Amino acid sequence: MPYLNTFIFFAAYSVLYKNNPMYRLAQSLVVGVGAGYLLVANINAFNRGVIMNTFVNGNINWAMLLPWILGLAYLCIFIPRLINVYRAVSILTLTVGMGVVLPYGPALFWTVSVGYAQNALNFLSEGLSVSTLGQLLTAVCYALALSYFFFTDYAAKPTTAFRKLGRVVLLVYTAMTITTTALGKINLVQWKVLDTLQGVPATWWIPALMFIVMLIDNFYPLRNLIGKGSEVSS
Amino acid sequence: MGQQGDSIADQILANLPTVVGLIGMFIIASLYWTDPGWDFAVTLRNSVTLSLPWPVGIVSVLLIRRHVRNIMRSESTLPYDVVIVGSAAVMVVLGLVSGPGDATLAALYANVNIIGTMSVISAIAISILSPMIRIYRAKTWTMAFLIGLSILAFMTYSPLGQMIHPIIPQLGDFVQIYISGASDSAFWISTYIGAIALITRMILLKEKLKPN
Amino acid sequence: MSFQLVRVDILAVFIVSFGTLLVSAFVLKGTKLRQIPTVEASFEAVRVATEKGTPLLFDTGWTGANFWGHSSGLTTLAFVPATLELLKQISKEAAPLGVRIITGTTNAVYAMMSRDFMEAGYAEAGHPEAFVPEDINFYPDNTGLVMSDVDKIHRYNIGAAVMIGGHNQTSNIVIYEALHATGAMLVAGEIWPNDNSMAALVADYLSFAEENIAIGAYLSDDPVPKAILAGEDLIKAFLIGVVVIGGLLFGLGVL
Amino acid sequence: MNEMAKINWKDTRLIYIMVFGIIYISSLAPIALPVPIVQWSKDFYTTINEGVTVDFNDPPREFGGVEEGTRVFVLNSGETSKLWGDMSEAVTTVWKDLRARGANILLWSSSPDNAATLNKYLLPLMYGINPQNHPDYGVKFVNLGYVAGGNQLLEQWKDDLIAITPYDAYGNSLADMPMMSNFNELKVEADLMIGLDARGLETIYVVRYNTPVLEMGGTDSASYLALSYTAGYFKGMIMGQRGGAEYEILSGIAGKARSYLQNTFTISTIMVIIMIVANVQYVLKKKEEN
Repeated sequence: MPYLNTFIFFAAYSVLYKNNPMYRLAQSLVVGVGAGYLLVANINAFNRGVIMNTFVNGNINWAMLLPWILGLAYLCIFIPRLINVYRAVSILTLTVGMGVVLPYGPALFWTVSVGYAQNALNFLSEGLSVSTLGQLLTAVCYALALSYFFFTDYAAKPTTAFRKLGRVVLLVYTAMTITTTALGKINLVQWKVLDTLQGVPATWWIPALMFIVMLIDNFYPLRNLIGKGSEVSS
Repeated sequence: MGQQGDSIADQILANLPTVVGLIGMFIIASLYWTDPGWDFAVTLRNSVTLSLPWPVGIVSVLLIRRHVRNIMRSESTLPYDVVIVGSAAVMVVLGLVSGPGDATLAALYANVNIIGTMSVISAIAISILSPMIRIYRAKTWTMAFLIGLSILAFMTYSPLGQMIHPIIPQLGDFVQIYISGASDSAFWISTYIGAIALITRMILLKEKLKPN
Repeated sequence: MSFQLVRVDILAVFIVSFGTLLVSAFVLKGTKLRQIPTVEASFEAVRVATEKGTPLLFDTGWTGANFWGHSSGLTTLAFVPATLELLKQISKEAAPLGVRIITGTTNAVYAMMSRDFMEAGYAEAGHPEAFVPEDINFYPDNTGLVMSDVDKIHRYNIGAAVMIGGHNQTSNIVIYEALHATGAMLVAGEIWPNDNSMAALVADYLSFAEENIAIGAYLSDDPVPKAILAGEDLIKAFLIGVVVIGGLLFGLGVL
Repeated sequence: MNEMAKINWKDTRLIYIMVFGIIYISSLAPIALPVPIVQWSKDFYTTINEGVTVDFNDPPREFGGVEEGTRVFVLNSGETSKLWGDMSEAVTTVWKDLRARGANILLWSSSPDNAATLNKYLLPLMYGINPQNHPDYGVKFVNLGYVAGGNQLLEQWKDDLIAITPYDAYGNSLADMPMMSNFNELKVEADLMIGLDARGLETIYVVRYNTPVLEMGGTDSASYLALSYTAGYFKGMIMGQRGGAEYEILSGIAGKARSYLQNTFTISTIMVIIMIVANVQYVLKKKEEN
């Protein structure tokens, strides 16, 4: 398994050279194993959540009938005459999901806005410091960035200058996120590199071999050995 | 579109699944404001959650079936179709015979999918550095500002800035905590306002939840 | 069955928000709205794909994730109607031009709904025969989605892509980099702010946050959805007022 | 932005090779580099070392730092499996510190892949290949493994954990374990919670029960977790391998995080140089054209 582990990790990278059989093998394994696992996990989830609870001590549990009905209704997508049954259940799934999280919206925008307002002028009572200056800046930047999202002329035109500054505030987030993401994710590459060097058994030779194969392919396309055209066009 | 001439009753009838869905949504939303929640709402929420393995199962089977068909038609992707179908079949057999806790099943998942995920996530770094090198040119003041901030971020989140002067990482952290934080809030909050507007459109039957 | 009403302040905010939007739906009809870049650009992407003779990639990633109602799920669910309507309209545009649309999603319910909307788009365009159900691609996880997208981008030499949805931990940039390799036009609008930062880095056209949820309203000829968008501005202006005026009142000790 | 694109590096493979080269060299010969310690990392360490007061609700809760028998609930419920390579050293060092201080550690994973990640990389390092056979097991450490339910589960566990989840990851009865005798009603019986990129703890525990919460994440998790730190919900955060190095310095526990810092240092230096040189070139060329 360590060999498989390292192969999958670096084969995924090999597409940076070009689309190649190692990459497609890794991709096919990820999709196949993932699909199989998902099926098993969901059969198990339905079994534990519904089937085992449908009949308890010889009595039918009526509350468990609804998941059965909803689940079976999904199959109606394949029956054109009953397509509306499928649609009803998919819409219900969507709206019930929304219902669970709907209140978080107003909860968030109200508490965050009030929180920023409460702290904005803390420097008046607590004195000027990095923290109080930051709190004032946060409130100002929040108001500016929110103004960027105005849709209508009546709100957007009089606030053009603020919206431009709002765009800058959003850009600050963008610039910082792009860089921190790159630096954070690069640690993942190093972590696996160290694993290939220090792990037991050492598997560093797998990416090294891949690199050599790609290097050879660059000068002498390996598909010439097979003598077949490739469907890869890039 | 095309519904303005209909009566309200016609519209409701034509959109019955949407209307039922909306009622369901508010029943569920009420759980946030009630303590403890009421039984019917909890049953409805749980039933929908419990039924979700069905659509997942259906589309997973469709995914595998697509590759089975490719095999039967001997498409050019044959070896890869065999790998997909074969590996999926191995997983399903292992799971059904030995249960979802089977050690081989878990090991295969860990050494293919979890490491695959880590690989894709790590590839993000290179996929970012590459366009940064290609694109970051100070053609406008905005771009110059963006480049300046990126240099600040590189200096803050590596020892580079500290080695030059301790004020650099302090400045970078200040920008990240206070300005990026505010920007993040504005982003989310506008999204949540958009979500509530979407639901208002749904209530007025102006948002399409079915294709016709 | 007895229960107590809790978090009443949030309930009041909730009701007032809805009230504002409902009233706006009737009062603010005809207000002029600014453009959302990705709406028109999505149709442009169909034309670019036609010219290049390649399929169009329509990737929505995690859109519709959290159907079970995780606390962060509202936004991914709110994208569902907008992206499905866009998919249908793009299908209508693509069908007579003979452009194949290849989709990608990791959500099962969304995959099924895509099938329904895309089929309807082809049927409305008068080309039901052009609909290929197997072009609706469901993937068991985000990794499968990203790796398969990259493979398809190279294999079909994808010339244009519309990526409106969500990806995991900014993995959308891996797909974007593959699109750069084939010189594809990229129209993007992501759910999460960090994913959007990646789109801001490389996309040709970009929309973000609530703009993406509003796409359905922009695609409709009906004035009411647009009036509701105008109502959103009232809520934003109110919240800005809370911060500015509330900040002053708190700071001066009035509140 | 990319309408402004002009490819200087025509073959992007050069970039890829450069990055891999840097990583290999950094990994082979790490050297110690100065590390700036950000406030949220200091707060993280102070909370563990000295404690903190949480006062969202009356009466406030006084937490006196981690000492012998402190009940620490670790929630492996974010994106740990995807971020492990960025979180590995921080989590390992903090875990070592908790053990050294005599904490009672309860671990929960919210998804199978999160559980598999810690089972593969952390637990064998701390407790051997079979953690359930380690002498500490059941006394100083209990692994609940993957238990489904997310935030809903946390809502239920706040009153009674064992009633909802009677068995640990290995099938042992929680009721029989000495450590769990006073570690059940999480709203009062968890002295400290440490989230691994975990979400939702603010509303479920902090504001209602004054539970002290610390967070650990990847370098860029700060972009979505920082809000909760600045709002005071999280009493400290450790982010990415830089956070790991900061914690190593603060706690004096030796670790491997510094080799990662050398990697980010080299990449950052090269990127800064490339950006400066490319832009100077660009400006000079523009002047020439004018």
